[in-house]
Amino acid sequence: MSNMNQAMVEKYRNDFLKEVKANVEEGDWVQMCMQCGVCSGSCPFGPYWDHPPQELFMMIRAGKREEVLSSNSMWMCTSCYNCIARCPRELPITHIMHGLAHYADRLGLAPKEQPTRKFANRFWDNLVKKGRVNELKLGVSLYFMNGFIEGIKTAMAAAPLGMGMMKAKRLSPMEYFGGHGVKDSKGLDAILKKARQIEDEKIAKYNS
Amino acid sequence: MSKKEYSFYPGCSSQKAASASNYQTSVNSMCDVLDIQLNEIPDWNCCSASIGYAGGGELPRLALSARNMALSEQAHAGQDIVATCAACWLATRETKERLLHDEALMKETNEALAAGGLKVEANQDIRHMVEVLIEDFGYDELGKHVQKPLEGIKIAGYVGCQTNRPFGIAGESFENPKYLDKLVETLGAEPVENYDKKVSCCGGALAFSEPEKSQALIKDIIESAYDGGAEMIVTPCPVCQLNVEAYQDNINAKYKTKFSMPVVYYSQLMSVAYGKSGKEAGLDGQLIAAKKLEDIAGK
Amino acid sequence: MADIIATNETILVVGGGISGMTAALEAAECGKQVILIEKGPSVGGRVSQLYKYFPKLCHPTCGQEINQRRIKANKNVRLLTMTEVAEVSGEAGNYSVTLKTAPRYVTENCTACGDCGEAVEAEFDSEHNYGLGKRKGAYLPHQMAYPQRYVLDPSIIGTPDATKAKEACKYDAIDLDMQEETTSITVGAIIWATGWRPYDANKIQPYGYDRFANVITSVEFERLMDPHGPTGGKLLRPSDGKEAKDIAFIQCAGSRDRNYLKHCSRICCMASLKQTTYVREKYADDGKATIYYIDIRAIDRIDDFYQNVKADENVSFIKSKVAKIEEDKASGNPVLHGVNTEGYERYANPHDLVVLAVGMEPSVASEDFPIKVTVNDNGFIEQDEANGAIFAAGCASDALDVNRAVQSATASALRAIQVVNKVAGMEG
Amino acid sequence: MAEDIKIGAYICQGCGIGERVDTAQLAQVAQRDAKANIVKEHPFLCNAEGVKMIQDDIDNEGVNRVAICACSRRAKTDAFSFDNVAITRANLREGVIWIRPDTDEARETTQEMAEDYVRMAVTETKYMSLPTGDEETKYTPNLLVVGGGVSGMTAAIEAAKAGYSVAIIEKTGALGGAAANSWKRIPQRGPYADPEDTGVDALISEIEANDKITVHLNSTITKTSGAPGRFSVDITTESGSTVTENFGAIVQASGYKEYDASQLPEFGYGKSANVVTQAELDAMAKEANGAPLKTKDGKDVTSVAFIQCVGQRSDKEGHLPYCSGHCCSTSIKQAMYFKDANPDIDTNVIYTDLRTPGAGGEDFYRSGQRKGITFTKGEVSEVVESGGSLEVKFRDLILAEDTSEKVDLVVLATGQVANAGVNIEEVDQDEPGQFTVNVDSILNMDYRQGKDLPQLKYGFSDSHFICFPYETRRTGIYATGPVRRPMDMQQAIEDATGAAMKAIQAIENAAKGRAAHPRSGDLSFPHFRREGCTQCKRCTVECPFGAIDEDEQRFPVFNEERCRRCGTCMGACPVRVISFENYSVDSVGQQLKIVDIPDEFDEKPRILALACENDAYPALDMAAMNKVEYSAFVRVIPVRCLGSVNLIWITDALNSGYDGVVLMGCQKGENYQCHFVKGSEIAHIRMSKVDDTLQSLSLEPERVSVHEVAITDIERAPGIINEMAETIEKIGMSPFKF
Repeated sequence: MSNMNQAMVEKYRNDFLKEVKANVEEGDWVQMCMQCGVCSGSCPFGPYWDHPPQELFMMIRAGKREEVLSSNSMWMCTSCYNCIARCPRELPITHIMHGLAHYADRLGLAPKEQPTRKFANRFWDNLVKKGRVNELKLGVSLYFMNGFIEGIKTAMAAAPLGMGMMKAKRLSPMEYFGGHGVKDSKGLDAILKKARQIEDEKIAKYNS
Repeated sequence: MSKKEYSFYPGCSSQKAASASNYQTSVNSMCDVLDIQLNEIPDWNCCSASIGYAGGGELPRLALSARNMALSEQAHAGQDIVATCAACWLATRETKERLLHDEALMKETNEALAAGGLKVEANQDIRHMVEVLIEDFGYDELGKHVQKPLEGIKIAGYVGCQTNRPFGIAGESFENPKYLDKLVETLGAEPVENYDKKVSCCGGALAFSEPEKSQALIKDIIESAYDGGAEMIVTPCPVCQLNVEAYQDNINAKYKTKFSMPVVYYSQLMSVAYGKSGKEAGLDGQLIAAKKLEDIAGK
Repeated sequence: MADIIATNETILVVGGGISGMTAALEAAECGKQVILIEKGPSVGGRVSQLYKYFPKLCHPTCGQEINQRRIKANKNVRLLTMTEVAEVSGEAGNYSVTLKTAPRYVTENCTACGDCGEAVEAEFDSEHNYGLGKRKGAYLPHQMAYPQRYVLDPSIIGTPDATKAKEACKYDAIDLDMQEETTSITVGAIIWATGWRPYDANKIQPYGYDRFANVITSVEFERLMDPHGPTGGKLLRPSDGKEAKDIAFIQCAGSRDRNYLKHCSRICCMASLKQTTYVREKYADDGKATIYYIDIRAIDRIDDFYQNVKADENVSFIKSKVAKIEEDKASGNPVLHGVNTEGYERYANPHDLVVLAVGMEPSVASEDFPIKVTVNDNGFIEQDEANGAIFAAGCASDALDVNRAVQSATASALRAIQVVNKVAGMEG
Repeated sequence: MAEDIKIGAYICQGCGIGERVDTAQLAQVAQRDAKANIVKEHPFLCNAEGVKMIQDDIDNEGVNRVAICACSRRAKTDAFSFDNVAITRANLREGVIWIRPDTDEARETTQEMAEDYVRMAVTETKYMSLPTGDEETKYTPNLLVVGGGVSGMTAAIEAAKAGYSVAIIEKTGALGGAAANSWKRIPQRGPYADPEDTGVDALISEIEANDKITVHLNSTITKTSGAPGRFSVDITTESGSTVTENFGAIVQASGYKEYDASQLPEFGYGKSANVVTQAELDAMAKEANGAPLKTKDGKDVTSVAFIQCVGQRSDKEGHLPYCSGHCCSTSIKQAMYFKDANPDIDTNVIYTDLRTPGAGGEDFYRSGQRKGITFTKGEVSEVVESGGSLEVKFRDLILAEDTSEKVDLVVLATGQVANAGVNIEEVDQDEPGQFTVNVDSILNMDYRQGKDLPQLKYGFSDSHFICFPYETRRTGIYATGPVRRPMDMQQAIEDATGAAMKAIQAIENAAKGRAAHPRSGDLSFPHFRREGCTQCKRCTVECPFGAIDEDEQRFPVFNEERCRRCGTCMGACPVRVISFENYSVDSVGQQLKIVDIPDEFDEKPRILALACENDAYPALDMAAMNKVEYSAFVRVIPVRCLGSVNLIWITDALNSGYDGVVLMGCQKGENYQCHFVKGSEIAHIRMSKVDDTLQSLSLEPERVSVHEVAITDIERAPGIINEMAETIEKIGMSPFKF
């Protein structure tokens, strides 16, 4: 039996579905999909998905682990909730997409250069620093997330917008040096740390 | 009507010098007229919005909102939590529903909160400001305070996503919610009937990471408003507001359009109609000046 | 209604659609005394609003004619129209039932000559045509209406139209003083055949039934085919009266969906397959039909109908729950957006007309039954000992096609007979 | 019929009749031409006073034939319903004034039309008598149920509950049928989440405890003769002993067998022991009695594939063209056997359309998904054994790729094949007077037309009618359960209850000599004049219900209780020796003869229209309601069925100077609409022979036309009449005017 054939045979085991059910946020719901496709048709970024949600669910059932987890697709979710609102089977698709993206990222399988992956991570990093988002720092880190030269270009292109925002007092350069934050950042840190710890304990050892 | 008090969750973008600070200004003015007292949740934190997932994952993300709820329960027991930001409202409300729906999750969340000395029961209603206006006041009541009807302005009610789905405003449909139109009418302005992009997505947070794809969506939203004869767009969501207002230059450059469509918050319309000044209505925070509103406010 | 004779050997049948008529007739033709009540002014129910049945493509009026003849010929059946059950109490073999009869304002003297209809002026949405056409304030519900007797719309009472109707009648058949009547009867068993109603398409917001003229329901589509229906039997679309040659059928519009009806309504796949033949009937090779579906449920022997439709080159099938409909403002064409899940293909398809295959909802909401019966999550009455001698027939019991509804009605007639025979002491 | 005929003719002036026609003239015609004994006009015949006037004449004047000259026979039936008299109707409203223009020019022809209808109605009363019913029928409250499966047991229990005695004949040694080999059944009550007990044991105990039900095990039927109310059935045991019992009606619940999966080598059935059918899987589960299911080589099952639509919904040679309806839910049920025992067992259902209809079906599907059963939209091409397990090769229709999965066990959803006995259209009949037992037959009927129920399609003995699922072609014998149509147990239970209902109704009606559906309650039945019969067999062959047998001399033997009173035999008889009391060669023939035929040069042709009373006649009525006009030259006579039209009526009409004859019947062919099965078709065939008659009279063939008319043909039916009028205008009047 060729490797290829062996792979095809192996993938139709249900293992990946079980992995998703165990480890992905709201992953239990994947099995409830009936392949109507209303989610795929409802997505505002639909045309940019290599594999729309309903197809991802089928791929999960078909055990296409690599293809799913390294996919660019779920990073296309804009969190518009159209899919959830319309899904006839009550699947929390937005959350499953977020869950898959997060899981893929944790496993290191998500595409490294995926811009939303980078942005989303920076957003998180930004907010946990002080407990509140620092829009300026987030913006700056965003501009430079593709490297220094790219960042300068992006920043230059966005400069008029930044200036406009500052003029409208909706962006302050002072934010870069301090800005808003929670007072009890120690408590918040402890909470997040604990939460992360609980979650880590739950993750099965599928990361191979 | 007597004073109404709510436990208030302003959210990051409403802070001073943040992207929706003008929203907050107008909300304050509006509340002043309606005799609403907003009690800010002490030491609230970011909800992580809908983009925090990549770094945050499930439980840490829920813990963020749970912490806010816990703080609110402590400080403002018996009050509903009110948010003005769609993402804040959604993240908090989702957290509440998940915690109530899933005992194990509630337990884990409290385990995490305990590390910060907190405990959550998720016993307060989580409401968007628009819900408060419609349900606790009603259009008739809101209309009573109008001093300067917004006559002669045609406004497209852009509801967007997260104030609309998955929860939405009671009695409204996901596909064609009419509350902004009704509000616009209440204030004396003219709504754009059948504004067909009223619930289309603006790209949300992906406006940053996928600007071209998002701006294509935003272009349709603005174009459709122009098609409907709108002179202005009104929205209940800071992300919608920023995305639709801020990228018009980029869109004009790319698509050779000549968009210059003011995008305001419902609270700004209300503040002006209630007789507040342009500054009180946060109109100085517009990137694209809402001239017609300024004119009315200036009268 | 003082002349109604009913005893605890009488069977009450509630609902005069095909299930109720069947249950009543099967029992009556077995020698049992039956009271058949119908809320509307004539019997026939939903099937009288259909153009053809699947899979035979025969006309429901044919069976209707036979059933009406059976009623006319059978003295064991007492038919009361415009009548509803107000209250029920008691137990198997001995129920006290209060009936409420709304005034028809037209007596048995009516010869259906039609003079009153011509005399009155006000027009109302025609119930028979699901509001697609108009009817007068004095009207015969439809061609096949039985009793063949006119009825006055209650809203014309007290208006000049009422007087006009009365004056036009040569047979003293109009009684404007008629009042609602209440009748108490005793019966031994009750057959509940209250049927179904089409799911309210306004609730299916992504499809814009409330916003787009050229999005209609499957039941309305049936009315377009009626030669005496709102379009004179032509497939014309509502917005501009243009011939609708390219028609989309959306399956599970309101069914199999937690947002609407959770259950599968069973009939809609076959109904749409049938309706594709209407397109062919009207436009031959110029007509085009597209069915958007999740699963085609052409169950049992009649799967061959599906195979035949599939073989028609002008009918296409797309496995997809349509995500949303937008209207192309220039042409008035509804544009369907979605993804064909067989191989992932995104579409934005314009059609002349969209037909929503709307689901089947029980007519009586579970909280509205006059006596406690076991109703399942989907709103249908279940067979349960606890129901005593109250038996569901037809679509009150499940989402059923006509054939199965009649089967169910026939079965319910036996269940009722078992009770009244027991009362009569026949069983020992 | 010794009583004197006394005809009352009552002419209504209401609904505009009085204004549009000269009713005094009509009264005169009734009296003078048609010889009515009492003739009365009334301004409003259907009101209480008018009805009383008629009733008084019946009570006091001895009127026993009533001709109501008013509206259509379909209207005002409540008012014009008089007991113990024969009633006819002259359709002056829908048939005359509503289809004619109210103009001075039309007045004369409208009047003529009305006069003819009055003549015809009065004449018809002369040739009909009140049917008395068959006095020799019996009341036999005893039901035979053939088959001891769920359908049969249900029918028996339900009929017994209504007070009837029942005998069940079961071929095998035990009750239970196919369901007895099942472990559990698809749920029949909310929440439709889990498989439930089959209920078979409960049914069996109920039968054992019921003294109204007797059971014949290891028995078959070796002969069925008689008719409803008096079936005589030979019940023969395996050992060969036979008893004969009498029954009032029969329910045939002979069930199904599973499609033979060995005809499908591509699925590995027969090659690997671990490829089983659904029935075999259920048997395995029953045997395991809750213990984990093992492969045939004794290993624990870790993965199962369910392949749907195996050999079904397929036009391949030898496959079943239909869907068996239950298999999707059955596979879900069976996958639950595994999942409920051990959620780690992989169960995948490979389907093309998942069919779980109705209130419970979708709940059950969701429950299956919740339990972790996976569903793959795919088409399986092959199952092969490979390395100790089975490889299922298929095309994944969603991911659009050819792929495969390895499993321990494959379950094939093969279809239901009806146990319908012999196909009477393919098996030669016994010679009259002889009877041989056919071992393949279920009922072994000694009917002239064959030993079993006629099959409708794909071997199922179903009704052809949507509105009337129990409209059987053998009166008093009702097929139920999967022999009638593929179905699951819940439907079979409902169906069997319905069949039991029809069977007891047949018993009650037979006892009173009443017809079964669709002419239910009709007491008339064919009277036959043996001395005139030429033993041509047309009536015995053409009877749609197999009601007529042949004796050894090949004379027809009528079985009244089997008869559905359609009159096909009457139409078939070349020597006109068959008639009904109220519907005969004369009752129609004399009507058409009394029509006034104007002189050829009057330019007033006459057209005879014979219209099926179920479809064409109502269509003409509704045309009238819509004021659709048609020719004043037509005279319409409703007939029970086009099959009852005797050629002599056509010949008589042509001979007496009619210029054209139009026959309007139901749709024929595969989707026939005729409730007497082939009436319309037979009429078409018979009329094709009318050409000879036309030729011998030197008449143009266009003068006779036959049409299929639907009840909705409100424009078309009048159009057909008008076309004939135009044709006559073109080809000229008939020369046969007297």
